[in-house]
Amino acid sequence: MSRVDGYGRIDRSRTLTFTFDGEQYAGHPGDTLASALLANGVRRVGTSVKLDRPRGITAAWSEDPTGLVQVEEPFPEPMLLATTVDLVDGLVARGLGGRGRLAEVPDTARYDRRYTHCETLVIGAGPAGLLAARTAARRGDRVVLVDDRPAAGGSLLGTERICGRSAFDFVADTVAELRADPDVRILPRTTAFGHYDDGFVLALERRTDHLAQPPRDVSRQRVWRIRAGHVVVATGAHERPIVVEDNDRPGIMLAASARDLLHRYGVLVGREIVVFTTDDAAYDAAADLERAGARVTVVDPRPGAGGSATHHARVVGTSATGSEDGAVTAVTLDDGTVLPCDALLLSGGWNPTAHLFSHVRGALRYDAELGAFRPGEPLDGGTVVGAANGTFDLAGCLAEGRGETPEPVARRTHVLWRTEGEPARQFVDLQRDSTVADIARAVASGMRSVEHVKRYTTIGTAHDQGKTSGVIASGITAELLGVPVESLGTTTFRPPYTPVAFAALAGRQRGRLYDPERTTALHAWHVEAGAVFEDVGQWKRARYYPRPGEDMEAAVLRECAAARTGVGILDGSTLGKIDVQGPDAGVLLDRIYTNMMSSLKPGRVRYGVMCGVDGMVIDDGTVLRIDDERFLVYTTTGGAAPILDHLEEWLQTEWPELRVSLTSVTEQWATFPVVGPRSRDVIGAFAPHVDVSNAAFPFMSWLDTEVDGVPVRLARISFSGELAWEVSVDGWHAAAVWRRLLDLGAPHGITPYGTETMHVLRAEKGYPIIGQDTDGTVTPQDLGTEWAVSKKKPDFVGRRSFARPANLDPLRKQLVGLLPVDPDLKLPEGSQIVELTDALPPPPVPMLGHVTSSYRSAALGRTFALALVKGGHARIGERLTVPVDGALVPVEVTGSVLFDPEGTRRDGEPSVR
Amino acid sequence: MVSRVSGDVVTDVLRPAGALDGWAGRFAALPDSVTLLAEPFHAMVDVRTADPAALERLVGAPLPGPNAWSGGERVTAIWLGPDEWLLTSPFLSPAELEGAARETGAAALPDARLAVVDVSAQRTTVRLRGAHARDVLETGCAIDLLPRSFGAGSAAVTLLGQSGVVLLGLGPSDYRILVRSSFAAYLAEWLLDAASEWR
Amino acid sequence: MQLIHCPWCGPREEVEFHYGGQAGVAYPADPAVLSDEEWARYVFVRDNPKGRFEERWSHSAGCRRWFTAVRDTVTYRFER
Amino acid sequence: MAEQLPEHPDFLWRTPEPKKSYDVVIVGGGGHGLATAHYLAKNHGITNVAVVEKGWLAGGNMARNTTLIRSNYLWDESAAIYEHSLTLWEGLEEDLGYPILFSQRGVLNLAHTEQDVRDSVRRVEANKLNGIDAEWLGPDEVAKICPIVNVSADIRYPVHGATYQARAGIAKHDYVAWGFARRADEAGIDLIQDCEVTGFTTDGSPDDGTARVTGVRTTKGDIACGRVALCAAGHSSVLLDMLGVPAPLQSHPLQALVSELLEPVHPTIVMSNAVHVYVSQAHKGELVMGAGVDSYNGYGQRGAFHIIERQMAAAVELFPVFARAHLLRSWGGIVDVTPDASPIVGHTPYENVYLNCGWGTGGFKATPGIGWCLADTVANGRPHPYVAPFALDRFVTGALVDEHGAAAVAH
Repeated sequence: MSRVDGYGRIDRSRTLTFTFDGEQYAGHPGDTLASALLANGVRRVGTSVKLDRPRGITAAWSEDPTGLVQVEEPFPEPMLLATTVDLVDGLVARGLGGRGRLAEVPDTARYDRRYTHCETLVIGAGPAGLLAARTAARRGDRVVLVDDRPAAGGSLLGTERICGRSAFDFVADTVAELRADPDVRILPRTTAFGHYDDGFVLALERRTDHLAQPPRDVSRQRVWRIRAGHVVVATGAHERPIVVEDNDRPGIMLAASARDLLHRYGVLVGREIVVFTTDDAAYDAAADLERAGARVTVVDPRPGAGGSATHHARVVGTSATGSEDGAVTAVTLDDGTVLPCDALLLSGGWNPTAHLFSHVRGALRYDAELGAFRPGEPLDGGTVVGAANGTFDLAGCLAEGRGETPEPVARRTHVLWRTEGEPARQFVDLQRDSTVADIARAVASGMRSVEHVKRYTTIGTAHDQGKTSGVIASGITAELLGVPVESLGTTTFRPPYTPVAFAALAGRQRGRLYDPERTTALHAWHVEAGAVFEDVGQWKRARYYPRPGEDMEAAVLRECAAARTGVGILDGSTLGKIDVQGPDAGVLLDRIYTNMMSSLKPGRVRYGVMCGVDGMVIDDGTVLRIDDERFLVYTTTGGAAPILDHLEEWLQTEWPELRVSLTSVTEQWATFPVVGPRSRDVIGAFAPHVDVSNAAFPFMSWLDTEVDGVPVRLARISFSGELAWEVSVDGWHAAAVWRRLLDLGAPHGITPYGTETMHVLRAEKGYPIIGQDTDGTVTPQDLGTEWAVSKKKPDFVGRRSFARPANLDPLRKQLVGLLPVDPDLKLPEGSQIVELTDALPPPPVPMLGHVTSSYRSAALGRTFALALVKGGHARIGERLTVPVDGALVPVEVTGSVLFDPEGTRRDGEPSVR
Repeated sequence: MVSRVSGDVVTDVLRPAGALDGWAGRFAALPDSVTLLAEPFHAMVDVRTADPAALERLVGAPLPGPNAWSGGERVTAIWLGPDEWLLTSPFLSPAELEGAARETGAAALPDARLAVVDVSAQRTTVRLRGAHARDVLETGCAIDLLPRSFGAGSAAVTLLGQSGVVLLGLGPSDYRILVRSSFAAYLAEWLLDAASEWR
Repeated sequence: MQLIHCPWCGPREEVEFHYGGQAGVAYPADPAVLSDEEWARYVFVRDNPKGRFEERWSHSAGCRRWFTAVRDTVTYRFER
Repeated sequence: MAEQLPEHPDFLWRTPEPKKSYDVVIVGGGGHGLATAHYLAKNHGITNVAVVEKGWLAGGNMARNTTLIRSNYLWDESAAIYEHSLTLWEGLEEDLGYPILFSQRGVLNLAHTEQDVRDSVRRVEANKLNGIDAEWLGPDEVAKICPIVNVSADIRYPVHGATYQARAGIAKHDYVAWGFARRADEAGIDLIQDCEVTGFTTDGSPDDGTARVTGVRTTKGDIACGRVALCAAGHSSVLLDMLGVPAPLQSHPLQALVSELLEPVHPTIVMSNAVHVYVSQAHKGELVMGAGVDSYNGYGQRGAFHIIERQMAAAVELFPVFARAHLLRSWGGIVDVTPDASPIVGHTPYENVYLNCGWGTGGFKATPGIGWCLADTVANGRPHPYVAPFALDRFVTGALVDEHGAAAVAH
């Protein structure tokens, strides 16, 4: 055991049991997996990815490049750092040799997100951050203070003194003051992982993993989306190792990390320690470790550094002779001295943790004195303070935290990237097994850019993203190329700062909440009626209503037959509806629709087609003229939002002089087509005071009435060719009116039908569905709706495009009907069409078009299809071939209107006309 | 209540139904710190005018500017856009509110252009109250909802979860949410899920 | 993730906005007299500068109003 | 231990200073530019060529893409060039003498709605008639190929089926670029890095058809040239603006991301349009995902994080086992998008300047194919038949190759 009494902030009164690599160990609340392993004398954590060399713990927190573990219990999670895994009772983990393992069972933990706003966000609760937060809070700002470790303090480890007090007292007092302020939010265990424009910072809060019994309804992790007026980056610095031969053994770690492990967890990383440093800070570590009972030898090549006990030499190698776990047992100095040891601590200076500065395009500048890249320009909307800014002395950090400019302090870092040795055993990126030799090969192969070297060697692409190796790679590359480091630069830091679980980013956007389900006012009725639903955009639409024993085909044939011979009813409420109001409403619609809308009389309905400027059909639907200055525009279900946007865009940006306003009323109105020869009976019973005769209520007219005091709109519109009314009512009364229509229709056998039957009925009549029979490359002429293209209007959106050469091509694809020669064969929708043949030529086979819609028709007593076919209008009567599952199916091209082409059914049976 | 008989089927009067009628039980199970209440059948009309003064008499207060609502218990006006307001009333019928808006506008400014659209069923209303009401909203609304930024009288047309909403601040820990009726079930599910931490 | 200033509603999250591309491209007075080249240029060709760009945005999840803003396409920063 | 990648060769390319003059200057040292250089040398014996690159070779979209290779495009014109490219991919490792790790593991394009199914069948049938391997699979067959896809019927957008192209695959992008670069360098072609084009010297006039470029102005001095091929992807508009050539291009950020290294879980490539997912597992084990295109124009090589979040939600929805995979790194490229989502290749108003741009999110898979065809076009002074349909003038005639509605998800 290497736990020392009197140190650490763990709770030694309680013991936790955990399993690592199959062995059971004990630890304490407050431990990380790494500290508990080290306390148990476990130094080898895993093996390296390429060379299978033993690897241990190199650092005390998230910059560790080596201590990768797979957690198996309480829930499998791949590739975590032992240094950041909170120890809990029953934890099961194992060391990793390169790849993590995903759970095979679903993760039932909750994840969520939370928005918050503040004037000042402080990232990092070390000395600089704490003072920055306190300063802002005293100023009256709303403050958010995030820190990735469980407790505030950062680099302060208790042996420092601030204003005559111990650092711990200072931290406790400052946190207490902040906690007492209702405008301050302190988020421990929260890692700011991304910094974006306009003071936007994303931070991951780990909420429950450290708890013995996580509450069920509390999210495991939460992504904070913090919008701050001012962002203070106080993220400290990462200590930089020095590359020496065989520097990857367990027992070799950063000096300050060893000190951190001692003070936070009471873990002494060795009894016989060598510290190899070119920076003064390591002496603090050496002194603390010595005080805790270790024998420490400092090796420092800087002339005049250290005391009399300091070896003025360089470590050039390590050995592990006699070590069972591959951990270091001795180091060799360049003067030939061999120092036995059980830990080697490295300290080559410090790299400011400037990631969050860099995320927002802050330019980093190489500081040759520090041997590091530091923020090189002011940050718009933020500041970088303390070690993150390259200010490493405590007084300086406190001053910058207060917003003051610190006194400059002479620093005596000697920049040393590596010592002499075998380059192939000098590890730069320990996780990738990338060495100085790899960099040398990259440079020799012609690489001149640090990005190329990174890609050639894979340095900096591992789990730690090069937190400790990046600048060394730049330094060594520069040395090998003989150029200054500043001319080479460093690779870009990109979010996330540390890895974030996919589920945490998904948050609550999972399962039922993945995407909104839009439902109509009748949804509960549809569910009760046993409807099978289909997804149409975000809408859930009833597709058909199977009766017991029916499959879709049987149900649809029955529903179609009802609409053609009796009466059917559809929930058409998802159709988009736009109220168009104002003196220039007709002018606007004339410019948008291909046909004339301003000539429509109040009380009447007109079908219209809309095109984009490229002349391609984007939507169609009916338009009701309400009065001189008001129209109601129906769009397709999918078109509701985009068509309103389209109209607004033209109106606001192109024709602001038009006095028109547009309002969506899609959910205001529920709309039910009542369809079939018996529909007149149903509507007559529903609105007995309305004359529903053809003379009084002709096709393509509408009127408003009331039924039992409820305003109702009736319109003679037919998407089926049958006598039909659309009943529209406000959404409040939708369900009641629907039930009333069903009750009144019962004697006539009224049959609710779904979207599938609607599609069959309209296809029998050759009415296209925009988005199914069109694909953005189809003009009104191609659809055979040139009758809806005005010749009189001087212009409308898309008109000019009709005259482009490609639009005049007689071989354009046009909408036609197809009748399979075998009347029982239903062509799969999407099938391609070729010239009539009984054997396909070798590919590429010229294609003539494709099947857009295909159904079995009760009314026709056979199958049929709609298709887009090259020069299709001229091919009517021809036979073509459709390859289906290896067979060649002959089909006949027909006009697109297959049922009742004369339109005799529109007004109902002659006897009642 | 029986209004008529057709065949042998008894038909109720045409009773209105709210978009969240089926949710009362689940709402009721929430603790006092997060209460949800569906408030169906508020009449709403969308008004477009360049002369908002025309409607002052109806609302009983000047029409609000951006990100605000105003008015009294009878009629509330919510700013939706530079020339657009949503008038709501829990007491007037849709027809009454629409008629009142037209008449008031026409009487005050006979020449002013006024577009009035009944949108009573376009949106439905949910009331969210309690000590954790803001916490619930902050799990999915990017607006600064801290009371000093968004208090009583504040309004925002914005996103909550993945749904567009009109959010009204009524007082500390008291909000009204107007949502498109077709998104109401989604939003209800979303709010209940968000509230689970405080259940 | 930007905070975009709607001239009416003030600063709002980027997700509330719909991008409309280059601003100030007027619909031709009489498309019928344009050559195919000229028409194609109107329909399809927009500036794509690296740097300052005058463009249209709609506050689609808010007040639904279109507005023109100037933004730098490299820094993404809006001019105010 | 994770799968190890092959070592790179000990020598890749020289670092030459530009000569005064070249027969051909290729602007843009990305995948397309380097492939064009390779095929100019290999197929046409043209080696007095410079590739000028403003940054480091293949440091743009080539370094930032998600490496999917497939040819299952709807329209004949697209199918022809992408299939030509796929065929070249199948022999590329040998041609380049470089282990490009081309792994033909198949691609599933999922269908989640009835319309997705129609579009999928349409594309599969078109592919078959164009001689491209393609099949339509039901949900059970999808689960057989990729067992971790959630094909349960009660999810928000259930999987109704998928198209499958077995020959589709992934390759290691840096290796591909460096393989082309090494071959071009071997042939004597100068690859000039840190050399930004700042302008062109021209004579004649576009109005009478006599315009030509005589040289390229760069940050490393003026370079005279016989012909110019523009292969600048997201920066094409910047170059075309220097020449005064209007083109329907808009540059947008496109983001991608990777997870940590994971044991093999995902044997194929899965793409979905409705639930926006595009994911494969790379050789070493990381999940590689393409996220969406940001809506606004941008040259910043970074996008908004909500796009990534949406992508993560979609990924976890379709692949529940991904819940605790970790996002390790995200990045952005600049894609040049055209109105019909198809590239623009061929002549410009300058008779010796050839354009290759507008590949949007699909450029990587086209790398050998377009290199081949552009080299042929430059060498012979007329469009290769595979690129002829992608001429700039299609926007005038209206003969677009509209892959929007049909191509399913991008990439």
